[in-house]
Amino acid sequence: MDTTDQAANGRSFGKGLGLKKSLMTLAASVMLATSAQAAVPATAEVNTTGLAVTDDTVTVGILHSITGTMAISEIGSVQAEKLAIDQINASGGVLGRQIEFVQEDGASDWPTFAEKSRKLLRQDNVAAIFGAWTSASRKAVLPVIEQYNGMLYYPTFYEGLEQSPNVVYTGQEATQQILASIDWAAETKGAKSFYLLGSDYIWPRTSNKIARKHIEDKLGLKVSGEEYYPLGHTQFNSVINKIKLRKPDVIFASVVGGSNVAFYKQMKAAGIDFTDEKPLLLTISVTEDEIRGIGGENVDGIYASMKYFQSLDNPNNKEFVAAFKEAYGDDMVIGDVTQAAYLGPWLWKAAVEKAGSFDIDKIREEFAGIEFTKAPEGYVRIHENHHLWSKTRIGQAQPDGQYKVVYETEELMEPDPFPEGYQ
Amino acid sequence: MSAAKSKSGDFLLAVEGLTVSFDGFKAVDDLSFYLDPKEIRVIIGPNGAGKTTVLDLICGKTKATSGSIKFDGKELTKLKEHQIVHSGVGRKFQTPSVFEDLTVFENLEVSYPKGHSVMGALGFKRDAEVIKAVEEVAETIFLTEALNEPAASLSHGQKQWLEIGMLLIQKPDLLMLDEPVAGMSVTERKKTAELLRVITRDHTVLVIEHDMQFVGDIADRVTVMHQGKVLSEGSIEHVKSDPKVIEVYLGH
Amino acid sequence: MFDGYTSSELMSIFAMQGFAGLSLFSVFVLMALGLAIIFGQMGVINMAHGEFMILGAYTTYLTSGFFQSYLPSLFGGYFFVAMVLAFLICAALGAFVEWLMIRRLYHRPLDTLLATWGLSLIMQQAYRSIFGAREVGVDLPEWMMGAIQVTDLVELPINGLFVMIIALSIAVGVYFLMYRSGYGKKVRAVVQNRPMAEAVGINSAGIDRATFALGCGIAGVAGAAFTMIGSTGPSSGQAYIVDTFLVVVFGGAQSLIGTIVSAFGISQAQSTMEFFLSGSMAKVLTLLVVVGILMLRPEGLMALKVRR
Amino acid sequence: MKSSSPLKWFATREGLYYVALAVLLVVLLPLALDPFRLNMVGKYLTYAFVAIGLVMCWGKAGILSLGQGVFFGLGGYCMAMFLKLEASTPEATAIQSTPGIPDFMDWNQLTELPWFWEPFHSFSFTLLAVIGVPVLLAFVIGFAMFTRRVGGVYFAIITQAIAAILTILIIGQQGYTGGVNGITDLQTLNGWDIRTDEARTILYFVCVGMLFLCLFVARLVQNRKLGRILVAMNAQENRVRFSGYDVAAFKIFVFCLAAAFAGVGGAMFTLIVGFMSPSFIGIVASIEMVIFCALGGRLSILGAVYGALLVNAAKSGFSESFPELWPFAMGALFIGVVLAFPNGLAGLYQTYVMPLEDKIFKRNKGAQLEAKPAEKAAEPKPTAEKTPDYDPMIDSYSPEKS
Repeated sequence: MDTTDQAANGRSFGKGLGLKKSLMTLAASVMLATSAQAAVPATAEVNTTGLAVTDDTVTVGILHSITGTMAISEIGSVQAEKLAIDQINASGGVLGRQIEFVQEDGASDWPTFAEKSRKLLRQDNVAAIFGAWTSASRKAVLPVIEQYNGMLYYPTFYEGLEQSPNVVYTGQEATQQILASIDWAAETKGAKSFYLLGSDYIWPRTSNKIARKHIEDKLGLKVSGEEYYPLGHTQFNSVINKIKLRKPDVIFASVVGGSNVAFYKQMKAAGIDFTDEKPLLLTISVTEDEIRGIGGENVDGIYASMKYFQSLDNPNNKEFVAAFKEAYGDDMVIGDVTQAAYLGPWLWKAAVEKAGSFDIDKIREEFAGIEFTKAPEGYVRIHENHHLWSKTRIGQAQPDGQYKVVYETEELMEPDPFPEGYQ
Repeated sequence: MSAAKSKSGDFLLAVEGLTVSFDGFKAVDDLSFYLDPKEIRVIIGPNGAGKTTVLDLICGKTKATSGSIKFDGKELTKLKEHQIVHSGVGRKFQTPSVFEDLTVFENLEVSYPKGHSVMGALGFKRDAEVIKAVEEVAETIFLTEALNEPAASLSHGQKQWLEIGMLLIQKPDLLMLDEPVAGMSVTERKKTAELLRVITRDHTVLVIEHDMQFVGDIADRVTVMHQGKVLSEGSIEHVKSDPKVIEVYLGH
Repeated sequence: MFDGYTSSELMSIFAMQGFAGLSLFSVFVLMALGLAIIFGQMGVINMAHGEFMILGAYTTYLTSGFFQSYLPSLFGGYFFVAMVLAFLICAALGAFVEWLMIRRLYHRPLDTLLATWGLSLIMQQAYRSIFGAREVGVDLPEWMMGAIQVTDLVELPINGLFVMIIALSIAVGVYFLMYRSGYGKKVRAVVQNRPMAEAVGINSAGIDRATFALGCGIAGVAGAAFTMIGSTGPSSGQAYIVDTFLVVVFGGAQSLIGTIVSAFGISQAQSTMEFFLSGSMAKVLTLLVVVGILMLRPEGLMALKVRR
Repeated sequence: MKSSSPLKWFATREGLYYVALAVLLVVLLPLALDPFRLNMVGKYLTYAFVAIGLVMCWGKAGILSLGQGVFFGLGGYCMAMFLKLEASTPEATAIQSTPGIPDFMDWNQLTELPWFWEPFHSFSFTLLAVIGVPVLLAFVIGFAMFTRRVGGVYFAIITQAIAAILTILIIGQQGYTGGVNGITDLQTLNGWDIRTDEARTILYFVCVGMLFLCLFVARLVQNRKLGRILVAMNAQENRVRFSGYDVAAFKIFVFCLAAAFAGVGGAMFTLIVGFMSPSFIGIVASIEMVIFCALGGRLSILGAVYGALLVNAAKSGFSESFPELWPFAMGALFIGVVLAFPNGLAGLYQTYVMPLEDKIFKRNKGAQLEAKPAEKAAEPKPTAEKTPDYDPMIDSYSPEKS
């Protein structure tokens, strides 16, 4: 479908959303009342597997780290998921049932994630789990989710190499994020050589592996260096020198966490002004969230490749941002993952209503082709492999900490968690 | 016991050219002296003369910078502390160092020369032989009654004796005592002197002591140290009358 | 890896690499000095050292905020105010901590280590509650940004130079304090013979408190300096733990010179290896080498041989 | 005396403490808790293994290791490698470009199993490695350090550095180790599915069994002369040395013993939790293990078990109800246990509960009275653990006399 279409959809949805909360809830209650007599299918039909579904409620689980080192990153996702749930409830709920949620704290500790996911599935019998953030936490809950046949909606852009029948990946997998951005750098910026730099764990390593294959094999260009630093590393002078020595056209960065701050500050200090793009810095790890910690002036001019930026100029997004700030305050910034987390509940709702049942197996049948036309990022559709078709955008960081979108792919990028020729 | 040294008829302990320096300061400087079997040798000298350091060097607590320590033919400077102990050198510290929270019995038992390897200590059983040895020593050091007391509850003097006992039970050929009667009451001193005489029936003893009267009581020969060197050596009378000694130590 | 570069390019690269090593060195010195003083004086490792540094960093953050909103005209100079404040605040807290726990734990260095670890947990969570879990961005005055162009290739980061100057001046200051001042005499007296020092009328408790406070204060200044090159977050302090402790232990207790030397050795080793290997491996190798050397020479580089 | 008449021993005061713990772990908890909670208790217990080791190593011999997580992790990884190999059958991993090797290796373009993984096809080898690998590393470290008289803070810092090194290594070498995600998705042990509730319950009891095995080993060591030497070494290292003991050897031994316990704990952890990752090895994890021991009472092996249980229970309790308070509580715990009650729970128990018990015990165990003066407040549960040393009725000494 083309963009005008999207916009139209966006607007029509938008009306309901744009209204004041009170009105919305009023509207909702009315809808409920009516639907209660009429269209609400009996619980016995929609729930044959003993999930926590009553005649007027359905319970889902939210599983993120509220404490520990990851809390800072995951809090945004929690807020987005709760917002989505509120809005769904306000617009009549799912199959006429209001969504209630049980929230558990993964405490940035992977066994805790596993335990809590088991609790959610065994004790609370939740109909869906929205959660997990790091790959490690996802890997920890995965066996549990599969064992008890739950369904996890996972928001983070990640390394791919996974395709579980019990997970829906609402973030981008590596190829979606990387291929387009490298093509863009090569075509519009005429980049010939790339320097790959990342924190030392699976996501950057896998991403850079894909990047390298694409740069060398597909584009026939040069990778002039590949570097990894331990998580939390704060001294980057040496690598900065190497970069100055090798003079790459593009620094392809996937540094995360506290290292980010040190890295960009030291780059800037070393006299590298990103705005004049010699070299051009292209990151896949710095969302608006991270910029807060790094400081806008330090990343002024870098490019990021994501599927979503807060500054996206479309009606869906305007309404989403407005609602988010109304709910959580004006100083909120919304990053790629936060938006992806927001998609989770909506996609689940769509799937449930298409399947006419909360049963995991029935929903799974229907996933392929489920679409969400009022996604803040524009439009997404679920692929057979449980990842999302989505566009990839390039944004340039502004001093105010926002990204200015400078490029977006024509077509939706096909998700390809096991990319042929990239492994 | 004494079978060992009878073969090497001469000295039990031969210290030659012994030197140790801490950051240039020579605590012991080219020191040489010799001990005959069964001899009681007392080392006297002003504080800082290096007396204690000599004992430290012999028992391996401090490693010598140069020089040699031959103990009945065996070179000690290369050995580890516990090996030196096993070769028959026992050393008592200036301040009593006993295991306060063990009983007197256990203090002696721990020092009993058996089960000193890790596995030995794990397998160690308290058999009649051990008990006999412990009781004998306890007898000698006047602590038979206190056997089941924790060492902490002993008087200062008793602790000194206990530590001596812990050496005795190892049946060493050479005992080294650092100021054994320091801080003892008069009666305790007498008893200690008597204890030492008993001991020397079948041990060689090297004592550091200040109390000249006590020295007179026990010493066969006396070595006077000053600034890490031997100032004078010989019978108690000889050193007492040595002007150098009077000069630096005894005073006029 | 050097094919295709003119010798002049290589020269300048090595120049800059040397500079990188030096700035890492100055970072280590800043991190380790405070700890070394405390360790030398009391034989205890202050596990909360990193958190004291971050306290200094937050102080800087607040100060910059204050200047921006109230004294924008003077913003260029706020950093010096911040450093002074950082020192005072951290020193004050340090003195309080010493009074609260440390002084009860002399002769129990291992317990001090655990207690200060507990303290570090509390401080971290306090930061989280007060400043939020996210790292805060500290704005720097313009003049600290950018680099000095030496040749067309050789550029020296200003903030790097600045950190170096701070490190240098603190090191010199500490040296004079410890070896040229009455206070220093007393400190060393207490270190060498506590009872005797007390006997001649030195208030050893006071000396301890002052020393601990001094160490923490220096940590604070270090933290302030690091806002220019590092991140400021509740758990950022943790990142420094291992490096700092190793520098101090490697240098040998009671030897500030040793600390400096070991900081130099470790930093040079690390930055050189980082240049030829990947970052992670360089880190691992550096740590391994240090630990290895420590196993062969446990007393550290500069420890005195004394009668034990 | 334990061996001579075990039944008699169970009637002693010390015996009763062990029986009480057994009843708690084997009867009460399983009855009280659902499989989910019981599994969590099982996880806590795996930390108790480490705590027991620390009691021997730190409490008794005065060697504080801030790197116990290393040994815990090594044990755990050994077990995880075995389970992972079993899970990665060619059929199960058919989609991979190289079927038959663990998935994460495939993602990192490994085309064959690394040599050091090969032996972990064998279960018996794995069991050996679970203890052998940690002990070997402990021996190397211990030998290098203790023969050179490294101790105290130096030793603590170096062990901590080693924990840091190992973490960075494991995360960096993800092709061989699974990286930061660790080794996940472990399913069966010799064909037996370890993810079912039944399996988890069984594993819990296995864990309890192993725990008591370690408890008795530790108890044996501490009650033999070896144990006395360790304590003596802590207080009077020189005296021990000049009583003819090779102090270094004893330190190495106890350090290796602690490592062995930790290794077993790690292996049980992998089995119970179902995966292993670097986050249980690092500095923070390692130092937290010390608090388990400190809270229980650094001299009491039984206390260690309670310490590990309580701290972890509190941790998950807090993180469920008011997360932000937990770090404060934990910090306060560290400080309190050092400043206020250095002998931990065991110490408190000994000062407050013990006297009450004495009244009960007076009648039937006169021997205890004789032993009383020998006890000092410094010793937790002296009757429970020290009596054999002091009680003439028990050692073969006084009988000889009479």
